[in-house]
Amino acid sequence: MAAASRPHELPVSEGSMSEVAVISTFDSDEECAQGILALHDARIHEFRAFYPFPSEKIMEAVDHVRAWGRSPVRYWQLFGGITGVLTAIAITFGTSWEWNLIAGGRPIISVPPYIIIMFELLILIGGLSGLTGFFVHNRMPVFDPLPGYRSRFSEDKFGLVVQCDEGAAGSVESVLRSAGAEDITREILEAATDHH
Amino acid sequence: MTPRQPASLGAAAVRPLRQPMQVNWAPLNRLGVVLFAIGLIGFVVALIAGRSQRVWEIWLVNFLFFNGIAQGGVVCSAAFYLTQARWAGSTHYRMAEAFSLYLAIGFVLFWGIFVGRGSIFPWILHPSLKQQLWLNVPFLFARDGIALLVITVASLWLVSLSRRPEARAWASRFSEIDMPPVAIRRLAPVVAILYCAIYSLLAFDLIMSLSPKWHSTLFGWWYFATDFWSATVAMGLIAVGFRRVFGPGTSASAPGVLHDIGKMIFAFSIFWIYTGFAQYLVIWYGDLPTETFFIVQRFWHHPWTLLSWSTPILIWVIPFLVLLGARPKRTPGILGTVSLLGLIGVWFLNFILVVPSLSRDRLPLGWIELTITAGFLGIFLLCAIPGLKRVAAAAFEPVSPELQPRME
Amino acid sequence: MAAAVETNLHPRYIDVDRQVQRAMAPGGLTYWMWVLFCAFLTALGIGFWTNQVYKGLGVTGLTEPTMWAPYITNFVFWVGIAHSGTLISAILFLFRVRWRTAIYRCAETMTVFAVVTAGLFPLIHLGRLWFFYFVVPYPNERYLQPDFRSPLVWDFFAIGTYLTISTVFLLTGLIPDCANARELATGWRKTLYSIFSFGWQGTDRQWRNFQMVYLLLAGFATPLVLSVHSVVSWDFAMTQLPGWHSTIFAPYFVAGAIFSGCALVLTLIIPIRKFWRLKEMVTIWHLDNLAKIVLLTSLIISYSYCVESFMVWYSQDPLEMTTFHQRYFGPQGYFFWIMVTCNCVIPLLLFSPRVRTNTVWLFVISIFVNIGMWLERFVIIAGSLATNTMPSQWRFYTPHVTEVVITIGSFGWFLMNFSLFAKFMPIVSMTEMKEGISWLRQAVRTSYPYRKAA
Amino acid sequence: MPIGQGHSAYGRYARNRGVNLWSFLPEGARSVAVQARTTDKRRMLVTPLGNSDMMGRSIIEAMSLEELASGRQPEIARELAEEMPKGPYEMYDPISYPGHKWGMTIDVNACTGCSACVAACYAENNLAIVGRERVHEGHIMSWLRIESFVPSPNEDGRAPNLYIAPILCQHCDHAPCEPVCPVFASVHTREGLNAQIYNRCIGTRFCENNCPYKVRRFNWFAPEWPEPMNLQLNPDVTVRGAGVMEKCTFCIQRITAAEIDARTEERELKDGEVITACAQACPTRAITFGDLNDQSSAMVKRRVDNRGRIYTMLPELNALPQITYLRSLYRTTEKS
Repeated sequence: MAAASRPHELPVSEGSMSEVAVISTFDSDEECAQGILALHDARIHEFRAFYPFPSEKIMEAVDHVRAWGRSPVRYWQLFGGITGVLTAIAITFGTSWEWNLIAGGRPIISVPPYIIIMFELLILIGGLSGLTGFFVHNRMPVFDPLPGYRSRFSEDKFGLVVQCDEGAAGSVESVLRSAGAEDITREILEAATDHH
Repeated sequence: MTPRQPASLGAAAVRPLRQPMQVNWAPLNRLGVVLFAIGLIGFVVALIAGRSQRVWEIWLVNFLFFNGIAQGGVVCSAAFYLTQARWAGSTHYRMAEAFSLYLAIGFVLFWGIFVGRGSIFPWILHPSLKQQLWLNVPFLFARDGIALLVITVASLWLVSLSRRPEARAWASRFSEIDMPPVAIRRLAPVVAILYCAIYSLLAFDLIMSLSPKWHSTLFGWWYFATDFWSATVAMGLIAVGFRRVFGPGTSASAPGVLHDIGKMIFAFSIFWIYTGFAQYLVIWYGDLPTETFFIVQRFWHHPWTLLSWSTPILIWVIPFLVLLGARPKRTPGILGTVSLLGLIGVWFLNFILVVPSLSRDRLPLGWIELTITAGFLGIFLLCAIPGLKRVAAAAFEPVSPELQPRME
Repeated sequence: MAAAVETNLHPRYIDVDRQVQRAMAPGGLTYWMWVLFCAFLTALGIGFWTNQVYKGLGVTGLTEPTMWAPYITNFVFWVGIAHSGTLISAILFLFRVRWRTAIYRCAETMTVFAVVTAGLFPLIHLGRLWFFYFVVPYPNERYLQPDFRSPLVWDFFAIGTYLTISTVFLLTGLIPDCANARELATGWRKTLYSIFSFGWQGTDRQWRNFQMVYLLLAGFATPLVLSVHSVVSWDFAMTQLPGWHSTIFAPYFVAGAIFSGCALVLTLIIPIRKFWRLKEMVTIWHLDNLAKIVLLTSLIISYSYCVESFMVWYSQDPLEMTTFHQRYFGPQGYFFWIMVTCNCVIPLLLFSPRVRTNTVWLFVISIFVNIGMWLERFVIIAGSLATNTMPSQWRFYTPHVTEVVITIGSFGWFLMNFSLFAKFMPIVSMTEMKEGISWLRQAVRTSYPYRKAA
Repeated sequence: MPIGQGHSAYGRYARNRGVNLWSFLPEGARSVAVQARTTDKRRMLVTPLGNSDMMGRSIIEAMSLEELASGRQPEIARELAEEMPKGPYEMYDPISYPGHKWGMTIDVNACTGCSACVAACYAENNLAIVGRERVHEGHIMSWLRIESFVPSPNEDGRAPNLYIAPILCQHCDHAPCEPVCPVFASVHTREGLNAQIYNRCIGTRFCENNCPYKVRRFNWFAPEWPEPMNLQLNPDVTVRGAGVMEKCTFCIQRITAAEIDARTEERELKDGEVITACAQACPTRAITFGDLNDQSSAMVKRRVDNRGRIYTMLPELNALPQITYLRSLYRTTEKS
């Protein structure tokens, strides 16, 4: 097709035609990564990759293509950890002050033992907060499967799904096919779904 | 996709600025000689002035400090072999072994302690009836001398094996199941085990016995962990130094290598504070006078407070806070500063462990201490130059294309 | 073995699924008999516990100075078991060690259920179980707060945190695997895996966040492992009791924990890989590496025994000297020598590569290690308490039937939970195995030529 | 062989308990020849005490009159002093007790081992009586015990025949039992008492593990007082349930009662107004109880007057006991 030779002019997600998902299946992560780079070269950004294991090749390609930076989950964990330490300081120092009980001649505020509580709450609240961040950023639990998901993408196949107008689908398909997709299908989407 | 660079080199495998043969080692050489001369003069003058206690206590401090770095480095290398670490080809082995030549000198310097024993060990002047079976001059120097000799020989042997071509070839291949050469595979665990045993022994004999009443079972472990950490910090300094000389393009100074060394510094600094805190907490809680006095004197009594508190700050607080992120670990200025402060921290630590046991109420830190320390530093630098030359050579060896994180 | 026939040096991803699925196939009669047997032991333990709560702790053999003997020994033992799981899954993950992939799920599962088991023992040993929540810090009308200086409160925080984080870590790792299993399963199992996969589909965004949270959890779990067993050891080291008060306890207990934990991983994984035919996944290379960790930690605890004894002799502290003399040569001294044999001598066999790659040897050694490590805690806890600072109050502990049954019951409880989980959840991580399976096959074939059948 | 024990009266629970050897002796006899033979009857010989060797520890100390006269310390005290570090060693700042601070002085030399204090303590504090089998199990509930140690052979001729002293909770300032309690059940009061709060106790038994003097007692079962023994319980003292740790309180009920009296009468508490049950029962007045902050109290005076003899048990542990013992005395010329 001519579109393949002039990738810069591909119209993506424009016009009022019905949206489709172009679903391509790859046999290996290598090919899938190539597909992602090919899509990037074709200035197609509205894609989603599915893969059954955390393949470094695909991740590198994704990192190269998307300006996502590092996952924001780490900030959740960081602030959770800080919250944990502050909570621990509050409860240990606070209750000691309040109750003011002498035990074994130790100071009322005995810092060395309290460090342990601080550490444990740092880990506990930090870890749970990181998990929360993970769920929030992944919008999990997911009840409606994303368009284009195939069950084999959780088993042994790698998928690249591009959402585009029906008119552009042909050119997308050719890009994917030239990258080595073994199987390409289309799925017509009823309504525009959110792209997160 | 472009061919992948070795992961440890990161994206910055740029052309080196200079080649190793272009490096001029003369200034370092000269610095070493000058420092040594200063130390020698200070040593002689102080002995003539009759300050033998101050001379020998600082001698002990420096012996422990510099031997710790050199020995810790060799053990680092052994640990790399045991874990089959190949993140910088064979370069990180050369960096860890850079100071190994000093071990031979250190063995000689150890006998200085024998010469000055009378002004160091309190149990010579006031023998304890109960402990004299262990704390007596012939037995102590015999066992420590033999132990030091054994570990020095074993370490130098390991280093010579490690510098052989087959070890270098192994290091620049990449397959996790592939084992290092068989001689190294046998010797590396021996060196590691000897290190743990012998450096615990030295910590008990040369530090703990200065306060014969005090004892802490974790002390030996903590002490050899400190020495190991000081070696990682020294590796950090080498990497940063090579970065200044050669730029980021070599396998001794690439950002990825800095990052990995930074991780080691970070991780073992946490281990250091963990073992330190484990002792502090147990002693704090146990409230037994024979244990607490050692800590109370150092942490809560003039004139030791400042020095004592500065050690955990230099060895743990600063490395932990600064090297928490990935970026500072890859920034030579930051990593270098942290490493330098860390080395100073370890020196303070040795000082604070040794000296308050001997002079309880006064802080001896004057010209005697400075000159003798300078002398030791001079010897150490002179011994380091051949090792550093090897690092420079290794840094420019071509890295095998197989050195990739994944074999296909 | 059938597995040897199927050996394929260039496996497809689906081969991994098939093998793990085979392990997850509905259990046969033997399996259910085993689970029932474990359930029976558990029920027995619960019965004796009920009796103890009803009548009072006097039904046990605990006496005046040996206030903590078997229950706290079990507690420390199970917490120790729990440590290797996080070591293998988190620490080795941070070090990018590849042999973790095939065994980390098993180790993590073991961790979670071992912590669950361990957590029971502080409750079992309480005098007034019904007031256990007094240790929990929360605002209450009784005007009570726990004392944060007490090692038992640290325990509460440490064990609570460890249970939470290790469960979270296990479940997080299970998410992509459950998605995988979801697509393979039918019926109620599909529902089960759908729930635990939280709708995971493996998109690039999901994986990116997954990698980050997994890395961070591993980073948090690593110091947590050190802290938890340190805190457990400080239950003892904080006291003034000779034989307990020792600064080396924290790292020494951590090493001991990893030692016994890795040994129990061996004990569990060797039958599993045999009966559920997972030898293609859990290869001899994995066992070899586990055995090396067992050896390393054995050397560390031998070092600790030596330093402890040396320091007692060096300090010439009369109280310590007496306690250690009793520990070695007292009426229950044989426990100590059995312990030394199991923990320090027998593991030395692992220096031989032949032993390390022989599953029978490994299995037997791992059993000895577990016996030794249980005895180690018993020797430290019961022995030191019996030979305390007041000679007039010395009394050695002898077990009564209650503790024995509850101890056996705890093994039943642990094995029952573990066996059920291992049957219904992927016991080998499918997603992570897919990544390196062909590399693994080839590498093991070339490196262990003399053990073809592995 | 202990003599003078056993009951023939005092109701159905006491009657025929134990044997008084005196009853076998002819009137006025000071010694009698006996013949021992086996009866094939088996009976458990039960003692609450374990090892009778003091192992050179500073538990019950004795000194010779010569040492006292010359102002020297006995060997064990000198050894312990030698072991103490020369410099500062206190990890914690001292805590001030501005009001009363209760303490005790026990003169070991005056103690005859008659156990009147033990009996008084049982009666005053509602201690459970557990019986021979459970004493054998190690479940004895006495808060106060008379310890007796046989001198080691190497001290032959230079020490008394037997070391005897009452041992009870030492109410340590640095009480090792207190910080290990997770629920503040073992806690120090502002009057320097090592208090045990039964309602808070959940029975972890950690306190007893860390008690160097092993004076804490655990309720292994719920104590029972069969009718009509329940009527003799002291109404001022709680009866403890199963799973609770208990120990000497320095008769806190008496302290509180005296303090309330003093407050209602708007006056200061006088020395001697509070007296513990054990001190009250002691026929030789070996035990003196009083306020350490009151320099004129009999208890403090007794320490000051006998300052050459004072010691505290196991001082190397730095638990700072508030009970000070006065060493037993012996003559070196006397051969045992």
